[in-house]
Amino acid sequence: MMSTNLLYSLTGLVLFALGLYALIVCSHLLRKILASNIMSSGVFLMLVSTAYRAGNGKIDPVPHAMVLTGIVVSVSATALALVLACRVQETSNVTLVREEYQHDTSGA
Amino acid sequence: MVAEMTYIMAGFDMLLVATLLWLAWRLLSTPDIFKAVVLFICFGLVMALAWVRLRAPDVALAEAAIGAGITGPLFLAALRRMERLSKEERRLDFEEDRDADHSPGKV
Amino acid sequence: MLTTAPAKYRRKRIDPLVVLVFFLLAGVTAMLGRTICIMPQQMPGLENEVARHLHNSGVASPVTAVLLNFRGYDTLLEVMVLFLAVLGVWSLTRATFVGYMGDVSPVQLAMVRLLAPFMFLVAAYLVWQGSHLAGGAFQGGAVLGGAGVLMLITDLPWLPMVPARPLRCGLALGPVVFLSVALGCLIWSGGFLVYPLQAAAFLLVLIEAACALSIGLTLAALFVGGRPYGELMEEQPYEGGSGQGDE
Amino acid sequence: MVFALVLLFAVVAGLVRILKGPTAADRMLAAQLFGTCGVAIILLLAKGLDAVVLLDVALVFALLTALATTTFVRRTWYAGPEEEGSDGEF
Repeated sequence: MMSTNLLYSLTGLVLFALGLYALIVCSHLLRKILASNIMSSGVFLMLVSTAYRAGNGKIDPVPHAMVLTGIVVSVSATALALVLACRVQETSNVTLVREEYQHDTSGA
Repeated sequence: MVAEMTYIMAGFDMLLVATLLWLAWRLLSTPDIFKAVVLFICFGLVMALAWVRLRAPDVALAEAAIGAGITGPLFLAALRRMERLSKEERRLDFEEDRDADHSPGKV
Repeated sequence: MLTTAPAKYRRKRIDPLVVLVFFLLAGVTAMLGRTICIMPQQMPGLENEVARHLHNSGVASPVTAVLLNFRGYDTLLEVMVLFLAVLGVWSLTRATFVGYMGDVSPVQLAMVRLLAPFMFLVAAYLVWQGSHLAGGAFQGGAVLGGAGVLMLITDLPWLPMVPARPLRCGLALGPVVFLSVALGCLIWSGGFLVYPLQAAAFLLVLIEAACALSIGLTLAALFVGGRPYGELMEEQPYEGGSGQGDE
Repeated sequence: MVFALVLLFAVVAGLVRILKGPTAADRMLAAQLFGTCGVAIILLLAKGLDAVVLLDVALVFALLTALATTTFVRRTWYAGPEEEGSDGEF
Protein backbone atom coordinates (compact mmCIF):
# COMPACT_ATOMS: atom_id res chain seq x y z
CA MET A 1 0.00 0.00 0.00
CA MET A 2 1.22 3.40 -0.89
CA SER A 3 2.25 5.49 2.04
CA THR A 4 0.63 8.83 2.72
CA ASN A 5 3.85 10.74 2.19
CA LEU A 6 4.35 9.26 -1.23
CA LEU A 7 0.75 9.86 -2.25
CA TYR A 8 0.78 13.52 -1.33
CA SER A 9 4.28 14.06 -2.73
CA LEU A 10 3.25 12.68 -6.08
CA THR A 11 0.12 14.80 -6.01
CA GLY A 12 2.26 17.84 -5.38
CA LEU A 13 4.47 16.88 -8.28
CA VAL A 14 1.55 16.45 -10.66
CA LEU A 15 0.09 19.77 -9.53
CA PHE A 16 3.44 21.42 -10.16
CA ALA A 17 3.73 19.93 -13.63
CA LEU A 18 0.16 20.83 -14.50
CA GLY A 19 0.65 24.40 -13.35
CA LEU A 20 3.94 24.74 -15.20
CA TYR A 21 2.43 23.45 -18.40
CA ALA A 22 -0.52 25.79 -18.16
CA LEU A 23 1.80 28.66 -17.29
CA ILE A 24 3.71 28.14 -20.50
CA VAL A 25 0.83 27.28 -22.81
CA CYS A 26 -2.11 29.45 -21.75
CA SER A 27 -2.29 32.99 -22.98
CA HIS A 28 -4.70 34.70 -20.63
CA LEU A 29 -2.86 36.58 -17.89
CA LEU A 30 -5.27 35.65 -15.12
CA ARG A 31 -4.90 32.01 -16.08
CA LYS A 32 -1.14 32.32 -15.89
CA ILE A 33 -1.43 33.69 -12.38
CA LEU A 34 -3.77 30.86 -11.44
CA ALA A 35 -1.30 28.39 -12.90
CA SER A 36 1.59 29.78 -10.90
CA ASN A 37 -0.56 29.51 -7.79
CA ILE A 38 -1.23 25.87 -8.58
CA MET A 39 2.50 25.37 -8.98
CA SER A 40 3.21 26.88 -5.60
CA SER A 41 0.50 24.73 -4.03
CA GLY A 42 2.19 21.67 -5.47
CA VAL A 43 5.52 22.68 -3.98
CA PHE A 44 3.91 23.32 -0.60
CA LEU A 45 2.19 19.97 -0.69
CA MET A 46 5.46 18.24 -1.41
CA LEU A 47 7.23 20.06 1.42
CA VAL A 48 4.55 19.39 4.00
CA SER A 49 4.26 15.75 3.02
CA THR A 50 7.95 15.27 3.77
CA ALA A 51 7.24 16.55 7.28
CA TYR A 52 4.33 14.19 7.86
CA ARG A 53 4.98 11.18 10.00
CA ALA A 54 2.59 8.29 10.13
CA GLY A 55 1.55 7.33 13.60
CA ASN A 56 1.73 9.77 16.42
CA GLY A 57 5.32 10.89 16.12
CA LYS A 58 6.46 14.46 16.21
CA ILE A 59 5.85 16.54 13.11
CA ASP A 60 8.84 18.27 11.62
CA PRO A 61 8.17 21.99 12.18
CA VAL A 62 10.78 23.40 9.81
CA PRO A 63 8.92 22.66 6.53
CA HIS A 64 5.75 23.92 8.15
CA ALA A 65 7.38 27.24 8.92
CA MET A 66 8.75 27.45 5.39
CA VAL A 67 5.38 26.70 3.85
CA LEU A 68 3.71 29.20 6.14
CA THR A 69 5.94 32.02 4.96
CA GLY A 70 5.62 30.74 1.44
CA ILE A 71 1.84 30.98 1.49
CA VAL A 72 1.88 34.57 2.66
CA VAL A 73 4.55 35.53 0.14
CA SER A 74 2.67 33.82 -2.66
CA VAL A 75 -0.52 35.67 -1.87
CA SER A 76 1.29 38.99 -1.91
CA ALA A 77 3.00 38.07 -5.15
CA THR A 78 -0.38 37.09 -6.56
CA ALA A 79 -1.84 40.44 -5.62
CA LEU A 80 1.07 42.25 -7.23
CA ALA A 81 0.75 40.13 -10.35
CA LEU A 82 -2.98 40.78 -10.54
CA VAL A 83 -2.46 44.53 -10.38
CA LEU A 84 0.24 44.24 -13.02
CA ALA A 85 -2.08 42.19 -15.22
CA CYS A 86 -4.83 44.76 -14.85
CA ARG A 87 -2.41 47.50 -15.80
CA VAL A 88 -1.20 45.53 -18.79
CA GLN A 89 -4.70 44.99 -19.99
CA GLU A 90 -5.72 48.57 -19.45
CA THR A 91 -2.72 50.03 -21.18
CA SER A 92 -2.66 47.58 -24.06
CA ASN A 93 -6.36 47.98 -24.70
CA VAL A 94 -6.11 51.71 -24.55
CA THR A 95 -3.09 52.06 -26.76
CA LEU A 96 -4.02 49.42 -29.29
CA VAL A 97 -7.71 49.89 -29.71
CA ARG A 98 -9.11 53.01 -28.25
CA GLU A 99 -6.68 55.82 -28.34
CA GLU A 100 -9.36 58.39 -27.91
CA TYR A 101 -10.10 57.13 -24.42
CA GLN A 102 -6.55 57.38 -23.30
CA HIS A 103 -6.89 60.64 -21.50
CA ASP A 104 -9.64 59.59 -19.16
CA THR A 105 -8.64 56.05 -18.35
CA SER A 106 -4.97 56.56 -17.75
CA GLY A 107 -5.31 60.00 -16.37
CA ALA A 108 -4.65 59.01 -12.79
CA MET B 1 -11.06 -1.60 14.03
CA VAL B 2 -7.63 -0.13 13.45
CA ALA B 3 -7.41 -1.73 10.06
CA GLU B 4 -10.83 -0.36 9.19
CA MET B 5 -9.70 3.09 10.20
CA THR B 6 -6.66 2.74 8.01
CA TYR B 7 -8.76 1.79 5.02
CA ILE B 8 -11.18 4.64 5.59
CA MET B 9 -8.25 7.01 5.95
CA ALA B 10 -6.75 5.69 2.73
CA GLY B 11 -10.06 6.18 0.98
CA PHE B 12 -10.24 9.70 2.32
CA ASP B 13 -6.73 10.38 1.06
CA MET B 14 -7.52 9.02 -2.36
CA LEU B 15 -10.68 11.05 -2.68
CA LEU B 16 -8.96 14.20 -1.46
CA VAL B 17 -6.07 13.80 -3.85
CA ALA B 18 -8.36 12.99 -6.74
CA THR B 19 -10.46 16.05 -5.98
CA LEU B 20 -7.37 18.23 -5.85
CA LEU B 21 -6.05 16.99 -9.15
CA TRP B 22 -9.42 17.18 -10.84
CA LEU B 23 -9.97 20.71 -9.62
CA ALA B 24 -6.54 21.78 -10.81
CA TRP B 25 -7.01 20.20 -14.19
CA ARG B 26 -10.47 21.67 -14.66
CA LEU B 27 -9.51 25.14 -13.57
CA LEU B 28 -6.57 25.20 -15.92
CA SER B 29 -8.53 23.87 -18.85
CA THR B 30 -11.94 25.52 -18.76
CA PRO B 31 -12.43 28.21 -21.34
CA ASP B 32 -14.49 30.29 -18.93
CA ILE B 33 -12.22 32.37 -16.76
CA PHE B 34 -14.83 33.07 -14.10
CA LYS B 35 -15.38 29.35 -13.68
CA ALA B 36 -11.65 28.98 -13.31
CA VAL B 37 -11.63 31.54 -10.51
CA VAL B 38 -14.46 29.81 -8.65
CA LEU B 39 -12.71 26.49 -9.05
CA PHE B 40 -9.56 28.07 -7.70
CA ILE B 41 -11.41 29.20 -4.58
CA CYS B 42 -12.61 25.62 -4.13
CA PHE B 43 -9.07 24.42 -4.75
CA GLY B 44 -7.85 26.57 -1.88
CA LEU B 45 -10.50 25.13 0.41
CA VAL B 46 -9.59 21.57 -0.52
CA MET B 47 -5.93 22.41 0.01
CA ALA B 48 -6.82 23.50 3.54
CA LEU B 49 -8.44 20.11 4.05
CA ALA B 50 -5.24 18.48 2.83
CA TRP B 51 -3.19 20.47 5.36
CA VAL B 52 -5.55 19.37 8.09
CA ARG B 53 -5.13 15.80 6.96
CA LEU B 54 -1.33 16.13 6.95
CA ARG B 55 -1.51 17.43 10.52
CA ALA B 56 -0.15 20.86 9.78
CA PRO B 57 -2.53 23.05 11.77
CA ASP B 58 -0.47 26.21 11.34
CA VAL B 59 -0.41 25.87 7.60
CA ALA B 60 -4.08 24.92 7.61
CA LEU B 61 -4.95 28.07 9.52
CA ALA B 62 -3.00 30.25 7.14
CA GLU B 63 -4.40 28.52 4.09
CA ALA B 64 -7.95 28.65 5.42
CA ALA B 65 -7.66 32.36 6.08
CA ILE B 66 -5.79 33.25 2.92
CA GLY B 67 -7.18 30.74 0.48
CA ALA B 68 -10.74 31.29 1.56
CA GLY B 69 -10.74 34.89 2.64
CA ILE B 70 -8.13 36.77 0.65
CA THR B 71 -7.35 35.06 -2.61
CA GLY B 72 -10.93 34.60 -3.73
CA PRO B 73 -11.88 38.26 -3.31
CA LEU B 74 -8.56 39.26 -4.88
CA PHE B 75 -9.21 37.28 -8.02
CA LEU B 76 -12.85 38.29 -8.20
CA ALA B 77 -11.97 41.95 -7.84
CA ALA B 78 -9.21 41.68 -10.41
CA LEU B 79 -11.55 39.88 -12.78
CA ARG B 80 -14.05 42.64 -12.38
CA ARG B 81 -11.38 45.24 -12.88
CA MET B 82 -10.36 43.57 -16.11
CA GLU B 83 -13.97 43.23 -17.18
CA ARG B 84 -14.54 46.91 -16.94
CA LEU B 85 -12.47 47.22 -20.08
CA SER B 86 -13.63 44.15 -21.92
CA LYS B 87 -17.06 43.32 -20.74
CA GLU B 88 -17.43 39.94 -22.29
CA GLU B 89 -14.70 38.04 -20.57
CA ARG B 90 -16.98 36.03 -18.34
CA ARG B 91 -19.54 34.81 -20.80
CA LEU B 92 -20.15 31.14 -21.06
CA ASP B 93 -18.23 29.33 -23.73
CA PHE B 94 -16.23 32.35 -24.55
CA GLU B 95 -12.85 31.99 -26.13
CA GLU B 96 -10.41 33.19 -23.59
CA ASP B 97 -7.69 34.48 -25.80
CA ARG B 98 -9.69 36.28 -28.36
CA ASP B 99 -7.85 39.05 -30.07
CA ALA B 100 -8.40 42.40 -28.51
CA ASP B 101 -9.33 44.04 -31.78
CA HIS B 102 -13.07 43.51 -31.70
CA SER B 103 -13.82 44.14 -28.11
CA PRO B 104 -16.84 46.31 -27.47
CA GLY B 105 -16.27 49.96 -27.75
CA LYS B 106 -17.37 50.94 -24.31
CA VAL B 107 -15.14 51.66 -21.42
CA MET C 1 -3.65 13.17 -16.65
CA LEU C 2 -1.28 15.33 -18.58
CA THR C 3 -2.26 13.98 -21.93
CA THR C 4 -5.84 15.12 -21.59
CA ALA C 5 -5.18 18.52 -20.08
CA PRO C 6 -3.86 20.32 -23.14
CA ALA C 7 -6.58 18.99 -25.44
CA LYS C 8 -8.66 22.13 -25.20
CA TYR C 9 -5.76 24.37 -25.99
CA ARG C 10 -4.81 22.76 -29.21
CA ARG C 11 -7.59 24.32 -31.14
CA LYS C 12 -6.97 24.40 -34.83
CA ARG C 13 -3.66 22.70 -35.30
CA ILE C 14 -1.14 21.21 -32.99
CA ASP C 15 1.66 23.64 -32.46
CA PRO C 16 4.96 21.78 -32.58
CA LEU C 17 6.33 24.10 -29.92
CA VAL C 18 3.51 23.10 -27.59
CA VAL C 19 4.28 19.46 -28.23
CA LEU C 20 7.93 20.11 -27.49
CA VAL C 21 7.04 21.86 -24.25
CA PHE C 22 4.72 19.03 -23.35
CA PHE C 23 7.32 16.35 -23.87
CA LEU C 24 10.02 18.30 -22.07
CA LEU C 25 7.72 18.80 -19.11
CA ALA C 26 6.65 15.17 -19.17
CA GLY C 27 10.29 14.14 -19.07
CA VAL C 28 11.09 16.47 -16.20
CA THR C 29 8.01 15.28 -14.35
CA ALA C 30 8.93 11.65 -14.85
CA MET C 31 12.43 12.25 -13.55
CA LEU C 32 11.18 14.17 -10.55
CA GLY C 33 8.63 11.44 -9.85
CA ARG C 34 11.34 8.82 -10.00
CA THR C 35 13.38 10.87 -7.55
CA ILE C 36 10.43 11.09 -5.21
CA CYS C 37 9.80 7.37 -5.45
CA ILE C 38 13.36 6.36 -4.67
CA MET C 39 13.69 8.96 -1.95
CA PRO C 40 13.52 7.34 1.48
CA GLN C 41 10.16 7.86 3.07
CA GLN C 42 10.13 8.98 6.67
CA MET C 43 13.31 10.93 6.32
CA PRO C 44 14.86 12.04 9.57
CA GLY C 45 13.85 15.65 9.92
CA LEU C 46 14.85 18.40 12.25
CA GLU C 47 12.09 17.79 14.77
CA ASN C 48 14.43 16.42 17.40
CA GLU C 49 16.79 19.34 17.05
CA VAL C 50 13.91 21.76 17.37
CA ALA C 51 12.52 19.91 20.37
CA ARG C 52 15.90 19.99 22.05
CA HIS C 53 16.29 23.74 21.71
CA LEU C 54 12.66 24.63 22.23
CA HIS C 55 13.05 25.63 25.85
CA ASN C 56 15.58 28.28 24.83
CA SER C 57 13.30 29.93 22.36
CA GLY C 58 10.80 31.55 24.69
CA VAL C 59 7.71 30.01 23.11
CA ALA C 60 6.20 26.57 23.38
CA SER C 61 4.98 26.14 19.82
CA PRO C 62 7.69 24.60 17.63
CA VAL C 63 6.51 26.28 14.43
CA THR C 64 6.53 29.72 16.02
CA ALA C 65 9.93 29.01 17.51
CA VAL C 66 11.30 28.09 14.10
CA LEU C 67 9.66 31.07 12.46
CA LEU C 68 10.67 33.81 14.83
CA ASN C 69 13.67 32.50 16.68
CA PHE C 70 15.63 29.80 14.89
CA ARG C 71 15.02 31.14 11.43
CA GLY C 72 14.09 34.67 12.37
CA TYR C 73 16.21 36.11 9.59
CA ASP C 74 13.97 34.49 6.97
CA THR C 75 10.85 35.81 8.57
CA LEU C 76 12.30 39.30 8.82
CA LEU C 77 13.05 39.31 5.13
CA GLU C 78 9.65 37.85 4.42
CA VAL C 79 7.90 40.68 6.22
CA MET C 80 10.02 43.00 4.10
CA VAL C 81 8.81 41.18 1.00
CA LEU C 82 5.22 41.85 1.98
CA PHE C 83 6.06 45.49 2.49
CA LEU C 84 7.72 45.60 -0.91
CA ALA C 85 4.65 44.04 -2.50
CA VAL C 86 2.52 46.88 -1.19
CA LEU C 87 5.06 49.39 -2.42
CA GLY C 88 5.01 47.74 -5.82
CA VAL C 89 1.23 47.81 -6.00
CA TRP C 90 1.15 51.40 -4.90
CA SER C 91 3.68 52.45 -7.47
CA LEU C 92 1.58 50.91 -10.23
CA THR C 93 -1.86 52.36 -9.80
CA ARG C 94 -4.00 54.55 -7.71
CA ALA C 95 -6.87 53.04 -5.78
CA THR C 96 -9.89 52.67 -7.98
CA PHE C 97 -12.45 52.90 -5.30
CA VAL C 98 -15.60 51.60 -6.93
CA GLY C 99 -17.65 52.65 -4.00
CA TYR C 100 -21.41 52.87 -4.12
CA MET C 101 -22.01 55.06 -1.16
CA GLY C 102 -25.27 54.76 0.66
CA ASP C 103 -26.12 51.69 -1.32
CA VAL C 104 -25.35 49.09 1.31
CA SER C 105 -28.07 46.59 1.94
CA PRO C 106 -29.06 45.97 5.57
CA VAL C 107 -28.10 42.33 5.31
CA GLN C 108 -24.61 43.31 4.35
CA LEU C 109 -24.40 45.81 7.18
CA ALA C 110 -25.62 43.25 9.68
CA MET C 111 -23.03 40.82 8.39
CA VAL C 112 -20.25 43.33 8.87
CA ARG C 113 -21.48 44.20 12.32
CA LEU C 114 -21.60 40.58 13.30
CA LEU C 115 -18.52 39.26 11.62
CA ALA C 116 -15.94 42.04 11.72
CA PRO C 117 -15.62 42.28 15.53
CA PHE C 118 -15.55 38.53 15.71
CA MET C 119 -12.77 38.46 13.14
CA PHE C 120 -10.73 40.94 15.15
CA LEU C 121 -11.29 38.80 18.22
CA VAL C 122 -10.23 35.64 16.41
CA ALA C 123 -7.17 37.40 15.02
CA ALA C 124 -6.09 38.51 18.48
CA TYR C 125 -6.79 35.04 19.78
CA LEU C 126 -4.65 33.47 17.08
CA VAL C 127 -1.75 35.83 17.74
CA TRP C 128 -1.94 35.12 21.44
CA GLN C 129 -2.25 31.42 20.85
CA GLY C 130 0.77 31.39 18.57
CA SER C 131 3.12 31.18 21.53
CA HIS C 132 1.97 27.77 22.64
CA LEU C 133 -0.29 26.17 20.03
CA ALA C 134 -0.94 26.63 16.34
CA GLY C 135 -1.36 30.22 15.32
CA GLY C 136 0.79 33.26 15.10
CA ALA C 137 1.46 36.43 13.21
CA PHE C 138 0.67 35.15 9.76
CA GLN C 139 -2.58 33.48 10.67
CA GLY C 140 -3.73 36.38 12.79
CA GLY C 141 -2.70 38.80 10.10
CA ALA C 142 -4.57 36.83 7.49
CA VAL C 143 -7.76 36.89 9.54
CA LEU C 144 -7.25 40.60 10.12
CA GLY C 145 -6.82 41.05 6.39
CA GLY C 146 -10.03 39.12 5.90
CA ALA C 147 -11.80 41.56 8.18
CA GLY C 148 -10.34 44.40 6.16
CA VAL C 149 -11.53 42.83 2.93
CA LEU C 150 -14.99 42.37 4.41
CA MET C 151 -15.19 46.03 5.32
CA LEU C 152 -13.80 47.05 1.96
CA ILE C 153 -16.29 45.09 -0.06
CA THR C 154 -19.09 46.49 2.02
CA ASP C 155 -18.00 49.97 0.88
CA LEU C 156 -18.43 51.47 4.29
CA PRO C 157 -18.71 55.20 3.78
CA TRP C 158 -15.87 56.11 6.10
CA LEU C 159 -13.36 53.86 4.37
CA PRO C 160 -12.25 56.28 1.64
CA MET C 161 -11.65 58.87 4.29
CA VAL C 162 -9.08 56.81 6.11
CA PRO C 163 -6.10 59.12 6.32
CA ALA C 164 -3.07 57.85 4.49
CA ARG C 165 -0.51 58.63 7.13
CA PRO C 166 -1.69 56.24 9.87
CA LEU C 167 -2.20 53.63 7.20
CA ARG C 168 1.40 53.94 6.10
CA CYS C 169 2.58 53.89 9.69
CA GLY C 170 0.57 50.74 10.33
CA LEU C 171 2.01 49.10 7.25
CA ALA C 172 5.53 49.91 8.34
CA LEU C 173 4.96 48.93 11.96
CA GLY C 174 5.74 45.24 11.61
CA PRO C 175 9.02 45.57 9.71
CA VAL C 176 10.13 48.47 11.89
CA VAL C 177 9.43 46.65 15.15
CA PHE C 178 11.04 43.47 13.90
CA LEU C 179 14.11 45.28 12.63
CA SER C 180 14.50 47.39 15.75
CA VAL C 181 14.22 44.33 17.95
CA ALA C 182 16.85 42.65 15.81
CA LEU C 183 19.16 45.63 16.07
CA GLY C 184 18.51 45.89 19.79
CA CYS C 185 19.50 42.25 20.11
CA LEU C 186 22.65 43.07 18.14
CA ILE C 187 23.56 45.72 20.70
CA TRP C 188 22.33 43.85 23.76
CA SER C 189 23.48 40.32 23.26
CA GLY C 190 25.98 40.71 20.48
CA GLY C 191 24.19 38.87 17.70
CA PHE C 192 21.65 39.77 15.08
CA LEU C 193 18.29 38.34 16.23
CA VAL C 194 19.87 36.59 19.20
CA TYR C 195 17.25 37.27 21.81
CA PRO C 196 18.26 37.56 25.44
CA LEU C 197 16.86 34.54 27.20
CA GLN C 198 14.74 36.31 29.78
CA ALA C 199 13.02 38.69 27.42
CA ALA C 200 12.58 36.28 24.52
CA ALA C 201 8.94 35.46 25.21
CA PHE C 202 7.94 39.10 25.51
CA LEU C 203 9.91 40.12 22.43
CA LEU C 204 8.45 37.35 20.33
CA VAL C 205 4.89 38.24 21.30
CA LEU C 206 5.64 41.90 20.58
CA ILE C 207 7.01 41.08 17.16
CA GLU C 208 4.08 38.82 16.46
CA ALA C 209 1.49 41.43 17.36
CA ALA C 210 3.16 44.14 15.30
CA CYS C 211 3.63 41.83 12.34
CA ALA C 212 0.03 40.63 12.51
CA LEU C 213 -1.24 44.20 12.39
CA SER C 214 1.06 44.97 9.49
CA ILE C 215 0.17 41.84 7.58
CA GLY C 216 -3.53 42.50 8.02
CA LEU C 217 -3.16 46.04 6.73
CA THR C 218 -0.94 44.79 3.92
CA LEU C 219 -3.47 42.27 2.74
CA ALA C 220 -6.28 44.81 2.87
CA ALA C 221 -4.15 47.31 0.96
CA LEU C 222 -3.28 44.66 -1.59
CA PHE C 223 -6.96 43.99 -2.03
CA VAL C 224 -7.60 47.63 -2.81
CA GLY C 225 -4.83 47.45 -5.34
CA GLY C 226 -3.58 50.99 -5.62
CA ARG C 227 -2.09 53.67 -3.53
CA PRO C 228 -4.41 55.86 -1.55
CA TYR C 229 -5.05 59.45 -2.28
CA GLY C 230 -3.73 61.90 0.23
CA GLU C 231 -0.09 61.62 -0.69
CA LEU C 232 2.76 62.62 1.47
CA MET C 233 4.01 65.16 -1.00
CA GLU C 234 1.07 66.29 -3.09
CA GLU C 235 -1.84 67.15 -0.90
CA GLN C 236 -5.00 66.16 -2.68
CA PRO C 237 -8.54 65.97 -1.51
CA TYR C 238 -9.41 62.35 -1.01
CA GLU C 239 -11.74 60.87 -3.56
CA GLY C 240 -10.69 57.31 -2.98
CA GLY C 241 -8.80 55.60 -0.30
CA SER C 242 -7.58 52.34 0.94
CA GLY C 243 -7.06 50.19 3.88
CA GLN C 244 -9.18 49.36 6.80
CA GLY C 245 -7.50 51.96 8.88
CA ASP C 246 -7.05 52.07 12.54
CA GLU C 247 -8.27 49.28 14.66
CA MET D 1 -14.11 9.34 9.77
CA VAL D 2 -16.82 7.63 7.77
CA PHE D 3 -18.86 10.78 8.01
CA ALA D 4 -15.89 12.80 6.80
CA LEU D 5 -15.67 10.56 3.78
CA VAL D 6 -19.37 10.93 3.11
CA LEU D 7 -19.12 14.69 3.39
CA LEU D 8 -16.23 14.73 1.00
CA PHE D 9 -18.48 12.92 -1.44
CA ALA D 10 -21.04 15.66 -0.90
CA VAL D 11 -18.40 18.21 -1.75
CA VAL D 12 -17.54 16.37 -4.93
CA ALA D 13 -21.23 16.33 -5.79
CA GLY D 14 -21.22 20.08 -5.34
CA LEU D 15 -18.34 20.23 -7.79
CA VAL D 16 -20.64 19.02 -10.53
CA ARG D 17 -22.77 22.08 -9.93
CA ILE D 18 -19.75 24.29 -10.36
CA LEU D 19 -18.85 22.66 -13.62
CA LYS D 20 -22.37 22.59 -14.99
CA GLY D 21 -23.97 25.53 -13.23
CA PRO D 22 -25.93 27.54 -15.73
CA THR D 23 -25.37 30.85 -14.02
CA ALA D 24 -22.47 32.29 -12.15
CA ALA D 25 -24.48 32.39 -8.94
CA ASP D 26 -24.89 28.63 -9.00
CA ARG D 27 -21.14 28.23 -9.18
CA MET D 28 -20.51 30.63 -6.37
CA LEU D 29 -23.05 28.91 -4.16
CA ALA D 30 -21.43 25.59 -4.84
CA ALA D 31 -18.16 27.12 -3.71
CA GLN D 32 -19.94 28.21 -0.56
CA LEU D 33 -21.11 24.63 -0.14
CA PHE D 34 -17.46 23.63 -0.32
CA GLY D 35 -16.72 25.93 2.57
CA THR D 36 -19.61 24.77 4.69
CA CYS D 37 -18.85 21.11 4.16
CA GLY D 38 -15.21 21.88 4.77
CA VAL D 39 -16.03 23.11 8.26
CA ALA D 40 -17.83 19.88 9.01
CA ILE D 41 -15.05 17.77 7.54
CA ILE D 42 -12.43 19.60 9.59
CA LEU D 43 -14.46 19.12 12.76
CA LEU D 44 -14.77 15.41 12.07
CA LEU D 45 -11.09 15.16 11.23
CA ALA D 46 -10.24 16.93 14.47
CA LYS D 47 -12.18 14.22 16.22
CA GLY D 48 -10.60 11.47 14.17
CA LEU D 49 -7.02 12.72 14.46
CA ASP D 50 -7.36 13.71 18.11
CA ALA D 51 -6.11 17.21 17.49
CA VAL D 52 -7.91 19.97 19.31
CA VAL D 53 -5.98 22.64 17.42
CA LEU D 54 -7.94 21.82 14.32
CA LEU D 55 -11.04 23.32 15.88
CA ASP D 56 -9.45 26.72 15.37
CA VAL D 57 -9.00 25.91 11.71
CA ALA D 58 -12.70 25.17 11.50
CA LEU D 59 -13.43 28.49 13.20
CA VAL D 60 -11.31 30.47 10.75
CA PHE D 61 -12.78 28.52 7.88
CA ALA D 62 -16.32 29.28 8.99
CA LEU D 63 -15.50 32.95 9.41
CA LEU D 64 -13.80 33.52 6.12
CA THR D 65 -15.49 31.35 3.54
CA ALA D 66 -18.36 33.78 3.42
CA LEU D 67 -16.00 36.45 2.13
CA ALA D 68 -15.69 35.10 -1.37
CA THR D 69 -19.44 34.89 -1.79
CA THR D 70 -19.86 38.38 -0.39
CA THR D 71 -17.29 39.73 -2.79
CA PHE D 72 -19.06 38.01 -5.60
CA VAL D 73 -22.40 39.53 -4.65
CA ARG D 74 -20.95 42.97 -4.14
CA ARG D 75 -18.60 43.12 -7.06
CA THR D 76 -19.24 40.63 -9.80
CA TRP D 77 -22.86 39.74 -9.88
CA TYR D 78 -24.37 40.75 -13.16
CA ALA D 79 -28.11 40.91 -13.45
CA GLY D 80 -28.03 39.13 -16.75
CA PRO D 81 -25.86 38.59 -19.74
CA GLU D 82 -27.69 41.25 -21.70
CA GLU D 83 -26.86 44.13 -19.44
CA GLU D 84 -23.72 45.11 -21.11
CA GLY D 85 -22.85 48.36 -19.46
CA SER D 86 -24.38 47.94 -16.06
CA ASP D 87 -22.14 47.77 -13.09
CA GLY D 88 -24.05 44.86 -11.76
CA GLU D 89 -24.99 46.32 -8.46
CA PHE D 90 -28.24 46.06 -6.72
